[in-house]
Amino acid sequence: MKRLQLQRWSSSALSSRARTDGRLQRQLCSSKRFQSTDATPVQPASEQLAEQQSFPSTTIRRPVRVSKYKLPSPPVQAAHESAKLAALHARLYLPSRLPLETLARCLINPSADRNPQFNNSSFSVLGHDLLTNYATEHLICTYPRLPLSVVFATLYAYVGPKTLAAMAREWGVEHAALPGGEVDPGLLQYKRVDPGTDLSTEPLVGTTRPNEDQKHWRKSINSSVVYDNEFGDPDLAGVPPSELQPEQAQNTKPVTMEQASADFVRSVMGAIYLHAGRAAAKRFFEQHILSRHLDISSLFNFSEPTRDLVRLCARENYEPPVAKIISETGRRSRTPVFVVGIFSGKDKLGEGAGASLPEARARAAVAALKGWYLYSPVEVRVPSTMEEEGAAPWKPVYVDLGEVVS
Amino acid sequence: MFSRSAVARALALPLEQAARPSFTSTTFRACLHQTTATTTPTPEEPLSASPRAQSSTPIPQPTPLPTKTPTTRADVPASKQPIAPTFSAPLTVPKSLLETLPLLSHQKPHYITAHLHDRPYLVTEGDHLRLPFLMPGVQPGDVLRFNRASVLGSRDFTLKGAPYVDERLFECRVRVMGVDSEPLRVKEKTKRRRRHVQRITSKHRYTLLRVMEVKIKSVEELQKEGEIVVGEDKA
Amino acid sequence: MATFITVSRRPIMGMPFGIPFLLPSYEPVSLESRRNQSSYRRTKQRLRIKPDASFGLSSDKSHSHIVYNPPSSSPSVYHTPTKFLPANDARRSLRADNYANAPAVEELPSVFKSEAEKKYHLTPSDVTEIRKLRLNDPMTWSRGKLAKRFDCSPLFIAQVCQTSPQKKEIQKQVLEAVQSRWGAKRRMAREDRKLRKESWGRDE
Amino acid sequence: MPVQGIRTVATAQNGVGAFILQCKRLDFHYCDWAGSSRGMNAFLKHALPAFAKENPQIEIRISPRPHKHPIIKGHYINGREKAVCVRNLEPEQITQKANLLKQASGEKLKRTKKPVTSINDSVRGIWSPYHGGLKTI
Repeated sequence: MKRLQLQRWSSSALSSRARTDGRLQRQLCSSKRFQSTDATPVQPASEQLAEQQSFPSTTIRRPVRVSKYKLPSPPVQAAHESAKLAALHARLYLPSRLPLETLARCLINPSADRNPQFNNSSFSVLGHDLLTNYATEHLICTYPRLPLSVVFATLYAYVGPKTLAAMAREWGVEHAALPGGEVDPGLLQYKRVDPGTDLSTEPLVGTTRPNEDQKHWRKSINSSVVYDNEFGDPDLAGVPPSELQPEQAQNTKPVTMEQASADFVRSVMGAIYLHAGRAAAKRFFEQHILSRHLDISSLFNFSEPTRDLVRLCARENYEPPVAKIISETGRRSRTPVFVVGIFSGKDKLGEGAGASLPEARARAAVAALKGWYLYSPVEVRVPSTMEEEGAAPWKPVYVDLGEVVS
Repeated sequence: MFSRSAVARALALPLEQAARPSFTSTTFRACLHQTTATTTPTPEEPLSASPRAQSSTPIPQPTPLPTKTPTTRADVPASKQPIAPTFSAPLTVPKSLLETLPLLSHQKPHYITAHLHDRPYLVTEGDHLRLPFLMPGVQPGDVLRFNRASVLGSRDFTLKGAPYVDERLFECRVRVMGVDSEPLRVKEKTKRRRRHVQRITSKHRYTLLRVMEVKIKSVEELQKEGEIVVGEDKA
Repeated sequence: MATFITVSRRPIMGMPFGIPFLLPSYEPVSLESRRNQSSYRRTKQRLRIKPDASFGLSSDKSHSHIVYNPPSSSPSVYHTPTKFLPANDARRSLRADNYANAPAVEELPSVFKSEAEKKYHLTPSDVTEIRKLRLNDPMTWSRGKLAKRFDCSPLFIAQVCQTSPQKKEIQKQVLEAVQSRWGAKRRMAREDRKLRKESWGRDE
Repeated sequence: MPVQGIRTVATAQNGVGAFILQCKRLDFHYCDWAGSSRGMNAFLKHALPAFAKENPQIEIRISPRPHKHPIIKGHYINGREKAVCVRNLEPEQITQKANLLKQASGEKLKRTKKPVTSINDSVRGIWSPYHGGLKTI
């Protein structure tokens, strides 16, 4: 892709605080704060400095000065005065092409500033797609045989909201108690959920799944591919705004700390992609996400391992699996140990130890199934490496038949 | 920083040699006995702290200019002395090793017994390592490369050096995480018939490292680097 | 390749199985003929096992070499069994000679006491017969009785037909009546057993 | 549902990919009047700009603390803080102390005997008596 295109996109995603639409609403929003016993609004000290900066939007009319106490989020000019913001920029080794203003915008959640030109909603959508794209291609090329439910769980572990919130914490991002124009732009700004609110009671409406009101209908794992998001959760993204509830459409709904932090990390990813290009975004993903430690073999939960293994062997035309005792001790004692191996023909598929024969057999079947699912090719190459210049010709990766259906 | 100066020295060798007779290289190697600094992330190079982006092209080590093994003290035993890089001759690999190397390199994960000051550290990728001393001349964020290892292994196979494995067969990089210190130690000393207890305090400082990668090069990679000569199997 | 075979431990030990003394067929002949170690010190000394010979320093080698020394531990799930590798995987050919001395499967004892012979003797008419009996009189024709009559397993009966909802309801009430007489100990033991069984699937 | 996925969170390994310096903020407190702050004041005037330029990833705050000894306080990503009193110290010594706070990990000081800590599974597995060769005693 050409650099020019990137800049064309970024011009639509980035803009200064020049638009005056929605100012009335913002004033309404902040009128409560304005009436408080706060100090009188002070004009920013470095107005001159802010004016001198050559901000990309030179064609737009100069902004009408608004007191920063009336704004729902810090003004763009404040980004250069924040030590916190500069420190965060340097701590993440962000490219110098990514300006501080964009990083400041990444820190503003839609719940703090409703205007999509000043919050991070557009960045976070892009960053979310990039993160899931890179994570999915890495996962599917590395472990081509993983069943879908484990793919969902692994993606959740790598790029799920909990992990992204933990990442924001590990980056040293601090949170503002309440968003506002006078707040340091280096703080994450979002409207907090009132303490004591039960988040699980809210019914999910507006999902992409048809017949969502039928709670007792069985949801197959394959339908999750079509209707649900990349973690196997109900998806709200594809719904047009007219069908959403008025509160959701206005984005004034308070969010939890986890959601706000996750949106921040996603929007940093999107901002890097827009400003520094695809290579930098991919490197950022590899350094921050792929370097995390995850034991995929601990994510499996089999309900009927022996039955699955029989089906697998039948599907792959192997001899039916047979469980044999490899060794045992203390059969007549209180603490026996049996080591059972599962063989198909002469080959051992898996091995497990347990205190009873059924247990050892079940564990051996689990080990055999994990051995099947966790196959990884010798050399792993993901499709996005082809985007680099001078890449070697693409060799097709191993594609599996699919999971063992039962 | 160091990497850039090392590259510059490798490219413009005679000029640099005349100007400054290999001061940096020798002292640095003398300080960190068995480690070789490769990269130092600088804020000017954004996202440069990436091992993956830079490890593909190993920085050419300058051939030891006044070819002498740097020594710290005369009383340091020979086993603790740093090894001079032996890159003048291409790597010789016996045929038996070449045949069994794919078995080892295809079986992941790997562990390495890296030696630093003749002390072995058995590490895998991602491990946290607290050296029992304070390493001089390093900053948090620096990337070092361990180049002395006695054992490299996977689950079923072990590559054993005699006594050390050639450093061109593997890559083990660590990142300096910072400096840790221990709680204050207080040693109470008493002398006879002296109604006084002498309290001697000490507080040691240690360097923290994180193992970034442990990689055994495959046969194809060794052949690509062009440094492979199949030698006779003497065993 | 010569080093690779000679240093491997299994041929040196000369044992056909992993640990033969744990097998029922193993006769501890050699142990009986040995003298008893009466002193603590001597026993302790004998038990102080050195690390495996393959890990020691090899002075006779003048260059780096690779030894095959599989660990004494349960296999890792990340190492795909050779049978599960795709046909074009490089590891398939590499591993071919490593399993030469694996134990013979036929000699190992089975988990089950007796292998059930699969007869496949029931015809479609038998199946309709089973279904009819089960539908008409579910109280007398239970799964066990049907299995005994048609000489098949109760599992097969369950696969072939389903009982009426009334019978299910009755059975549920019977079960509840039985469970209501359980005390705290038995109830907890049953629950624990269930939880333990679920943990097998998670491999905990 | 033959196999289900268990949801977890991938564990961070700082330094394996990206490196985040654990010290996120340094607070410098000084006093205009007291003599014990003489070195600190000189440090703030002359040495601090260079220190801040060298370490852009650390947020630096300076505030007076009248009638008290000067201190440097480091705030770390794990939420802990570490304070060092720098009364009557020379500017060079204060630079050393600031570097000490910068390089620290923020963890509570502990005495450990093992050099390596790992969260990976053992490469060769955990020894079990049911596998591998038989030892003759």
